[in-house]
Amino acid sequence: MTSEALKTAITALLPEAAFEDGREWLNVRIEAKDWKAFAERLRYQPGLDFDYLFCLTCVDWPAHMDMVYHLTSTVHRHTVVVKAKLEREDPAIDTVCDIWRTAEFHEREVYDLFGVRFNDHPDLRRLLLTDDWKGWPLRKDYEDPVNMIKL
Amino acid sequence: MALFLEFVIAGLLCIGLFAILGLVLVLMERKVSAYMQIRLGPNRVGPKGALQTLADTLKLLSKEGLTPRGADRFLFNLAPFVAMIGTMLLLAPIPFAKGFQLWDINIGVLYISAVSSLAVISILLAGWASNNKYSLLGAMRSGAQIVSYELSAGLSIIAIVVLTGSLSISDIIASQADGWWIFKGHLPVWIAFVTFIIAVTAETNRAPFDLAEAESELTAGFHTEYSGMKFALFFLAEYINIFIVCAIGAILFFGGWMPFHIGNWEGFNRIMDYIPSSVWFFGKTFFLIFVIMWFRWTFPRLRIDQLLNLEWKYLLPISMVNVLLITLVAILGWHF
Amino acid sequence: MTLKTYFSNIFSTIRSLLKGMRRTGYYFTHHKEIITQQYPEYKPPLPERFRGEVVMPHNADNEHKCTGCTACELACPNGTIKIVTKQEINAAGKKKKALDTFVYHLELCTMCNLCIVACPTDAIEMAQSFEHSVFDRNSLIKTLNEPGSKLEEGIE
Amino acid sequence: MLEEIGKTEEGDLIINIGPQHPSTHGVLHLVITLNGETVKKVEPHLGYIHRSIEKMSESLSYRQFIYATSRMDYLSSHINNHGCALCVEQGLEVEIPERAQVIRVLMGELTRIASHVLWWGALAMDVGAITPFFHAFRERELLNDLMEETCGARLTMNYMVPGGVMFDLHPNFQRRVHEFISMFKSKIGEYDELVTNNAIFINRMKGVGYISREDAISYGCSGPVARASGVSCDIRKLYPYDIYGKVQLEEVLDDGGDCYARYIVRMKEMQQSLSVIEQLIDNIPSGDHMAKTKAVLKLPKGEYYSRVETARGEFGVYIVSEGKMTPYRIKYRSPGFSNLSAIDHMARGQKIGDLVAIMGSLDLVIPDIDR
Repeated sequence: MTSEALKTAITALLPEAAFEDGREWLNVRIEAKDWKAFAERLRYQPGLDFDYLFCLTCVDWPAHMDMVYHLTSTVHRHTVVVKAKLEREDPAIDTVCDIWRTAEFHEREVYDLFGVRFNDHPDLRRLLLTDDWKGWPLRKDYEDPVNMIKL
Repeated sequence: MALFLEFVIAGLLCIGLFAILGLVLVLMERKVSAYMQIRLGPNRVGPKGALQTLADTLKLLSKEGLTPRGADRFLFNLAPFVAMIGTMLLLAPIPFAKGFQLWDINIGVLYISAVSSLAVISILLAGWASNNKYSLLGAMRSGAQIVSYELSAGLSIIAIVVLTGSLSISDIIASQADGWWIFKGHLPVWIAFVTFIIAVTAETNRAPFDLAEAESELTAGFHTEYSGMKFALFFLAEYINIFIVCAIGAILFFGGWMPFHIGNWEGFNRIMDYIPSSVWFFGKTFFLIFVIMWFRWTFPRLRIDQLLNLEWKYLLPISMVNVLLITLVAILGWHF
Repeated sequence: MTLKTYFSNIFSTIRSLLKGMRRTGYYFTHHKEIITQQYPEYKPPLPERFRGEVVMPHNADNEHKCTGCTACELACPNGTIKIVTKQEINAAGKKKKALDTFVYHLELCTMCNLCIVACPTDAIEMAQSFEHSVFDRNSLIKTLNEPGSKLEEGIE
Repeated sequence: MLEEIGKTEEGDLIINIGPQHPSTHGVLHLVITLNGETVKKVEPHLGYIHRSIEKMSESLSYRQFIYATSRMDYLSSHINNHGCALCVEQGLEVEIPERAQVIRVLMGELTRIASHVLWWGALAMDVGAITPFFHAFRERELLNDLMEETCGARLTMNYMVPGGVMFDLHPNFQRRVHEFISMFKSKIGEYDELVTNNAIFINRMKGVGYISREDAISYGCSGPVARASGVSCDIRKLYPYDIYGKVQLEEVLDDGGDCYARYIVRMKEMQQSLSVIEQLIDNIPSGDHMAKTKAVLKLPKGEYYSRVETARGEFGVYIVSEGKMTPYRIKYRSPGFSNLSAIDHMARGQKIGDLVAIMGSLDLVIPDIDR
């Protein structure tokens, strides 16, 4: 599917979805509360079949946080980037690890480094850092005088 | 008094032989593996690295022997000695040269198969007493493995016993004066020999059957927690065990110290006789040891279920049929 | 499993195993295939591009080419290089910035070559030495310009 | 079915495989639940060498951050650097000279062979054959030597920079690659004799660690792991970068889904890489090895994503730029991370020995997973 066709298909799915100009791929901005239902449609709706979640990450902006999901379809070879805006105070979004199994680890990593809570995640613990680590290192305001060396 | 002195001397010689054999075999293993792996192997200590294992022994002697907390102290410390004593007992009926045998017992073969099964007790003790899960798993694997492989090892020994008609080791060697069993016995003896080699490789926990240690799965298996001299005893016992099973293989199939004779070639036979019988014995034994080392440095390890499959589905049925064949050969006198 | 497949299994297994043994046996008997290099006695020649440490070449008159422009300091991702400059009065009587000390932290260096690429006057280069281990961490902090050295003529 | 196996009960043996264990190739920590010899559950614990390269990169310039990616997947450091360079070039919109493109692809394929050769030896060692490991190093050393001659380093290259490559090829390069090709072709038969055709090895690999096509996609597997389950995912083929679009390259697919399929896919991939090298080595165009770039690189405000095929799978670089000298956020999508997440699925119901074989067949490089 081309970007234009994807745009119409996604608008039909979720009229509130806003589109940003992506360089290579179609960027869709949605509300965090719509994510779970939207993801299910993206995955299972014939013609869309976004079955491959190849990148899941978060970006910390001064005023908010963005969850970024890179999805592609191994059937139709089209790609879409979905972004959801979160509050910086207590960010939370629904998990998608029952739709794409790879999300389980990626979401744990995002929780570990950004502190985003994933609702209904089966095993939301720190993944890379130790269990008693304080703070969320990849946030911009994170300070760690012991482990960060200022050059 | 004289008898007591004799005991002491024989005992000291045995221990001396143990130490020397251990050093030589470990060096041999390291050199063989190095050449197969296109490396040089130990080459710094002594001429061409000959003293490397001596240096390693000194290191092991000077290391602290740790006993992990929570281990059964008595059994933990007992296990390496059980391993050592088991192997030492096996040395008694082995003839190193013509007329050079500590104890010519008339049930020598039976004695060997009985005592060699003691080895598994030390492994089980070590695995259980270490209070370590890797050790326990290794010990359990080893138990299953040794108990199964003893069957086909025993059956292939029986093949030769049937041909000879005697359990005494000196009789078995004497029966090969006109030719070794491997040449006289046709195909059935060949089959018995192959099963024997496979079974004893498994019984001594050597690769590709080293599941009790399996360093890529269980780090070091039953001796994970051992260090220093206690570890060295296990290590030594393993190598002496290899030497003993290979010696038995040489006795049963290659005529022990018996020189190589061809029918009625008088001149040739006399030249062969001129080579000392101990050279014959050690030559054959070390050849078999080399073969077992060759296995280790070539093959990947089997999985535990494949290991048991190999024994119960292949080796055991084949060797049972083979014993039948051998009996037929012996009764009809088809061997030379 | 028929009897035929049972036996053909055994034979094909043994054949494949013997093939492997032939290969290791070949290497056991052919010692000239050994590839071990005995390190302290034999040191293989290193290619001229090998990146071992940063050095500053000096010519016979104890002159280097570093102008103290700090391009390398900025290019370094790890803060390996610290350049201290001084004010100097040149022949024409003009005040000019010049290199005082070029401090190089070998313990922080990752040999990424970015400083060499950044240098506009080719004052520093990579050396082929690689045996850097020392007992005292402080001896890894090096001053690259020799004492009493000065800038080569004609380098701006 | 797998859910059922995963149910734990009292009396299960819980064992730590790692962080220091001979077969985890680094500091991976797996907590496994056993019922006798059978694995019920595998739970990876990561982060023993987490260095937060992503956070570090946020304070480094666009030229500087690339060096750190060599230290992630150190066995395909060229390809990691390549991915980062491509991502920066996307933003700079520079045209890369063809010579540089060819050099990059050549280096990438040589790296892939070097990585797969090491994996071959390590896998054989995991299943208990130690000798192949040393034989593998014989070939890998040749590759390291010829890379050292051109790039100046053996492992952490930092050779690919935004705009091209750091140096031109060494004059000896072509000759030595030819030597390597003829040497490697004469030795690859030994690989089959020692390992591929070995009956014990085949038994250890066949039917072990099965993952279906659907699961491989769902777990985000990529590279040889996914291709062994029949997922077509070779970035070089699907989204060609540099001159991959112009070379003859076959995507190796297998539908076995088990360890043996993964083994065969990697063995065939080495042949494919060899053929790409043979196509290019005599046709390196002359010209510049680097495009002219500004002294200080600044990416226009926006987001950039580039992906390359490393020896382990799809490596993605996601850069968010605010138009400053340093990236605002960098995310590395490492192939090992997603491949590892499938290990629980693959190992359930298998034996401990199989778990080791599965780890070997996934070709895990721990710094790549922890970053």
